[in-house]
Amino acid sequence: MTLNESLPLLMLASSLVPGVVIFFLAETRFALRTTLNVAGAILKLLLIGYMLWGVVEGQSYVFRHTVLPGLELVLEADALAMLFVTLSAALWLLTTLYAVGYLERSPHRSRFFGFFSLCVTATIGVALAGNLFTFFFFYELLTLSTYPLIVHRGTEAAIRAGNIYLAYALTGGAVLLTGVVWLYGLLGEVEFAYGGVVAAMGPEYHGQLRIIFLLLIAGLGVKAALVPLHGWLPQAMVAPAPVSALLHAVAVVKAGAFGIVRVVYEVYGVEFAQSLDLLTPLAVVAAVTIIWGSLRALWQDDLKRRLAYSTVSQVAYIILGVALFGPLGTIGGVVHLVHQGIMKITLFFCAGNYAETLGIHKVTEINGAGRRMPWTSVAFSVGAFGMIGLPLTAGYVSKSYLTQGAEMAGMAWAGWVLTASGLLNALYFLPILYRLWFKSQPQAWPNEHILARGRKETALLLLIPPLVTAAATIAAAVFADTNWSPLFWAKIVATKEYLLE
Amino acid sequence: MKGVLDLLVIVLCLVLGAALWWAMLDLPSSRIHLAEQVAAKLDASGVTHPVTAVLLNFRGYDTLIEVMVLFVALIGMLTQAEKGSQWLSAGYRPPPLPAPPFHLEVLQWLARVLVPLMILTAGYLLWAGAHRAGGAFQAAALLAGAGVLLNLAGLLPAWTTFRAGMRAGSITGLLFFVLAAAATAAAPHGHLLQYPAGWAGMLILLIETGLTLSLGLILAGFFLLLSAEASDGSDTEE
Amino acid sequence: MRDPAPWLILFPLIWASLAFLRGQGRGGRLAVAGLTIQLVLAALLAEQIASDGARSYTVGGWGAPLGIDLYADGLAGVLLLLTQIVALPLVVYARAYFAIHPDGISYFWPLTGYLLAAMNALFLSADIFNIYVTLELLGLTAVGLVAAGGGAGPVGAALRYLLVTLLGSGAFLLGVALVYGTYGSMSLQVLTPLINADAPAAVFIAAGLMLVGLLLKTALFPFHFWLPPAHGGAPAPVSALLSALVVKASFYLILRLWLHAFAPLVTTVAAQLLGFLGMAAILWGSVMAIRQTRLKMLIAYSTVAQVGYLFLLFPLITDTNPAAAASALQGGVMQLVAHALAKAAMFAAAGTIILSIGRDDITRLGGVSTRLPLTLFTFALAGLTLAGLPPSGGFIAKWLLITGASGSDQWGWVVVMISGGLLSAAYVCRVLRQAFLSIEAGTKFSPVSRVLEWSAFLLASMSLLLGLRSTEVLGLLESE
Amino acid sequence: MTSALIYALTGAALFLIGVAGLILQPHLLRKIIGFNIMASGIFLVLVGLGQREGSVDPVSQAMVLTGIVVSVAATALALALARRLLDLTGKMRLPGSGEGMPGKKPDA
Repeated sequence: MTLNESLPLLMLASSLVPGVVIFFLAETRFALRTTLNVAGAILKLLLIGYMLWGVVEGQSYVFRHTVLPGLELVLEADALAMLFVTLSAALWLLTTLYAVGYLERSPHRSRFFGFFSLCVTATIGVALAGNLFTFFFFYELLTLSTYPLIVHRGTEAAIRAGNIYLAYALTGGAVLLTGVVWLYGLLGEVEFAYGGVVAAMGPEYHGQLRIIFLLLIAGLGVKAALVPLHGWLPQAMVAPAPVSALLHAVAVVKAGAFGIVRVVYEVYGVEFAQSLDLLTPLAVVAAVTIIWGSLRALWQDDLKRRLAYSTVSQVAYIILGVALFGPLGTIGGVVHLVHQGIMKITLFFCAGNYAETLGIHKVTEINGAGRRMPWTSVAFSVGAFGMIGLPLTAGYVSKSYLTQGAEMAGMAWAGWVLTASGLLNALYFLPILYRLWFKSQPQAWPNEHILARGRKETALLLLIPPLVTAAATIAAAVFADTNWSPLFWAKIVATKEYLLE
Repeated sequence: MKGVLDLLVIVLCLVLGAALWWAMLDLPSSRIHLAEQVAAKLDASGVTHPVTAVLLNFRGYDTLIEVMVLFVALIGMLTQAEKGSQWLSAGYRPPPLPAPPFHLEVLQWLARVLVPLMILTAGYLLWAGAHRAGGAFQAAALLAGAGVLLNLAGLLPAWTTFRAGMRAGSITGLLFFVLAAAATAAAPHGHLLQYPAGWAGMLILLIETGLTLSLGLILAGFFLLLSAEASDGSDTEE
Repeated sequence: MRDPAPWLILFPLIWASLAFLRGQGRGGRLAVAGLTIQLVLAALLAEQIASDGARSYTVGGWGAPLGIDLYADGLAGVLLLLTQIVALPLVVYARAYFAIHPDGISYFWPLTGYLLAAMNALFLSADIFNIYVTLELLGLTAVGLVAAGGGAGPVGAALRYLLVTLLGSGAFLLGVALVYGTYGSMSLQVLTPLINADAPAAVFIAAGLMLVGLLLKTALFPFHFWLPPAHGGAPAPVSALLSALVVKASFYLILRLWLHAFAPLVTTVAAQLLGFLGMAAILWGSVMAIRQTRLKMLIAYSTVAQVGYLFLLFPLITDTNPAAAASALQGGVMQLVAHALAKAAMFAAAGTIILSIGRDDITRLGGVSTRLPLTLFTFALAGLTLAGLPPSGGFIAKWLLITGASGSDQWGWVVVMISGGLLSAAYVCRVLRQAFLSIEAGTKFSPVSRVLEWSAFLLASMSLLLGLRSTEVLGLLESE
Repeated sequence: MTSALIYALTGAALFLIGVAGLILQPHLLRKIIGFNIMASGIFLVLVGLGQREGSVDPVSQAMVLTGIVVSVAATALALALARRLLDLTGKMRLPGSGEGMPGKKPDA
């Protein structure tokens, strides 16, 4: 096995091995566990750095393992995969640090971090999957490794949320499996390729291909929380904050959206999908999801629940971008995959900080928290501005590409949807910011766990991650034109998907 | 519901019966006549009686497994009998057996006369099996019958367990069979239960002797372990 | 050894007899040693089959039809290897189990030895009367193992099981009698061309009788009624052996007869009927599993459901295109292997839980996730295989079966398989859900030996790794 | 039709009588007797068909001997279990619903 073949495998191992070891560590081995976690995350980032450089240089990183005659597990690091991998790995490091601080002194940390690492492994697998079978393989693995994290607290509510999640995700998986097997039956092998692989099928198969597309999108739409398949996501907010971060930004929702990107671009091929009239319905579903999620977010008093509905809406931006025929829409959708992750994880980190530090869970309890926790609140504000799409934030970049994409695709109505959604975002985020900064503090916080000491408003490990991601939110916009921005990568991806090279 | 199911079973049985009769009456003559092959190979089998030849040589492997079936049934019974006092745990008392219609001493005298004769006959049957009807199973059945007779006459108490000696007795014959089979399989160019030329008759007699003793004990065990329940109460015959 | 085949039968017979000589509760070490040797032998045989193709062995040197032949092809090789692989961790588990729970042991060791001898003999047999004798040996040992548990429940279940198994082997033997009466031979090799050439009505009836007899023993719906009390009521190591292996033995015979000797008698209607019964088993078994209140009964009903999957392969291999049939057959065998490993692990894990908390009540499992994490993890991994989720062997099995179904345009079976997987996930989740709750007041977790936890975990992880190494299994299966 | 075939036909009838008894009779002893009738029927078929052309067939006779031994063993085990059940429950019946009632939830 050459180095280039083993690198994708090493990517998996850098989180799988620490995860497995952590399972068998005693609860008290705090230092070793944290070292393993962080070392794994850093190693993964180093590997990614090397591979990013390699991908730009035109190296190919492919690992193949024959599962059955004619059926292979393929791990391949292409541009799109690297984009997702980088996002996941970077956010994994931050989330791990955050989780170490967040779960301090709580029970079953070995179990938690073990599954946490498995979950990231599965996400990396989803990202690197080189064919539909491999994608499905890791996609289901992701479902299974997330379940123990959602039920982690062992309360009735957590277990109910876990079961709802599992019911949705497994049913989605079953639908997806049907589509995948069907497609394999038609093609023999469904390896991802720029421009798609099914276009060669004769017109007599077009009916079947439409049904398969529906099955695939429905299966993936569950994780991507497309309306009406989004029911599990708001329920799952009972999980600890690092898990919410994982669900909303790093792994689960992203895996669904990423899968839709792969299916549209690299299985069907965007032009073939357009010729089958599949993109417009997809755009309509995305648009409905965007509006519906935003509307529902308006009425939520629970902070994390509001953020969850916001995710429903924001992830659909990615789908909308995919469904807008034309490279600009693609760039907008793909780059939003990264931007939404960075922004939403900031918000969830902050929500976790409010809950952990002051016991704040509701929007109505947040009055004046800005003065008690200025740094957290700054980060939160940046995230919120990004979601609304204000200039100098990552959200602005993706939105502008999406809007242009809508015009180019001749779907001006999509532009209106985006504008409306921006307004709705402002409507449900600005009141929070107003309460944060301009309302006076209450007599006592609901449940103050961590007392302020000098300028330290909360534990350092809780504070640094949201500040880093908030900074990244701004950086992604300010340095959008450099060679290392997500936008640059999104452009590379779009170039390849439209076979413009 | 129960009635309907019962009726269904009966109807199915009748249909199957009709089908079986029809099929059997319509049977063509068979292509292969194993009896001829048995006769042709009888000389090489080491015995002269064809049924014994089939049982202990041509299809000796079936017999090997079959004696294991008997033995496993005995173990199954032992798992129950050796629960000891739990036999009557639920307080259930079987109704007392009716008194024998004749005086027990007569039965005992008869048993004392018959049992040696039965053992002798068993020996004869074992030896005769090589060339006419008879063999280990018949001999063992006779031995077990002797045990049953002794028990009924009150001369042999019922068994509640198999102690080490009885365990050894009941397994030795079978184990000898298994080891003989292993030896034939281990022999160079040998196959499982392929007796070396010239040794077949001798080996079969040895195996049958071992089987007779062990199977006698096992078959007797079938009766004597079961009869323990009935007499486990306050009966003085114990 | 040139020919491992007869030794696979002789070895367990010898160590079981020695274990009996040593008396009640003795012989655990003999079993572990004997099984280790058997595992090596099975691996050797599998190696020979893989390199040189199917092997025949003439018992007594006579040859069929006068004598009895042993025959080991790829399918037999897979099952022999599977049996020893599953049984070895289970006997290690059983030693630890009965060390804590000694009054249930009785003659567990000799019976297990005879059980394995019967299984190995059955897989190797190529003579229908000999198959009947091995079936009886298998049935009586299994009944003995269930009954050894004592108590009215297990004894009643054992007796019901005994009567069913006797009825089943009776039907089988009548079939044998009819076949022998028609052709004058019992050797499968001799019979195959004869049946191909001409099959009078009696042979069809015989095949039907044998099939029904074997279905009874395999516990296919609606003949499953005896299975849950027998498997659910026995001690955990016994449940594991029975559910993982014993029901597979009779299924193996159905498959073997269906594919070879009786292939000319097979009709599409019969295949579809078996498929429908399999579907009913999946649905009924799963729903009943979801409704159970006792952990081991849930697992036993899960066996009823999982057995149903095996029968879905018949409509897929009968009168369909060769590619779909090959895929379905591979899927069926993978399902058999994956289920054996997973179900053994699951019963073993349940046994550990029951030993530790002293009860079997699904609604009162709170705290298991914190006190017995490895055991719960084992249970969950086994559950993955049952639900057919990646990366387990069950997933590969389901993938192959679904490919077979879609390849032969029988989409109805796809729906059945996929919804069956979801139902399995539902009943596995019911257990996990309870286990994640906090400890109920008054529950005492007594410590259990690590051997119990790790041997079960080994089985579960094998069922998982099977998903990544299935080419080896399928390669062995394909050796003709 | 030879006389041997009459044995086989009788055997088939006995088999079915035995099967019906085994399934339908609730009393355990009768079930066990039903099993024995069934087994005898099979043996008659085996010998009868084997010798239906008039010649003596040692192979089918040997198989019947084997079958008889197996059925003796099974009967002994069944009797032992039945007696044990009688001792434990005071009834000569299978606990629960009885055979042929598929899927009835067995009592714990």
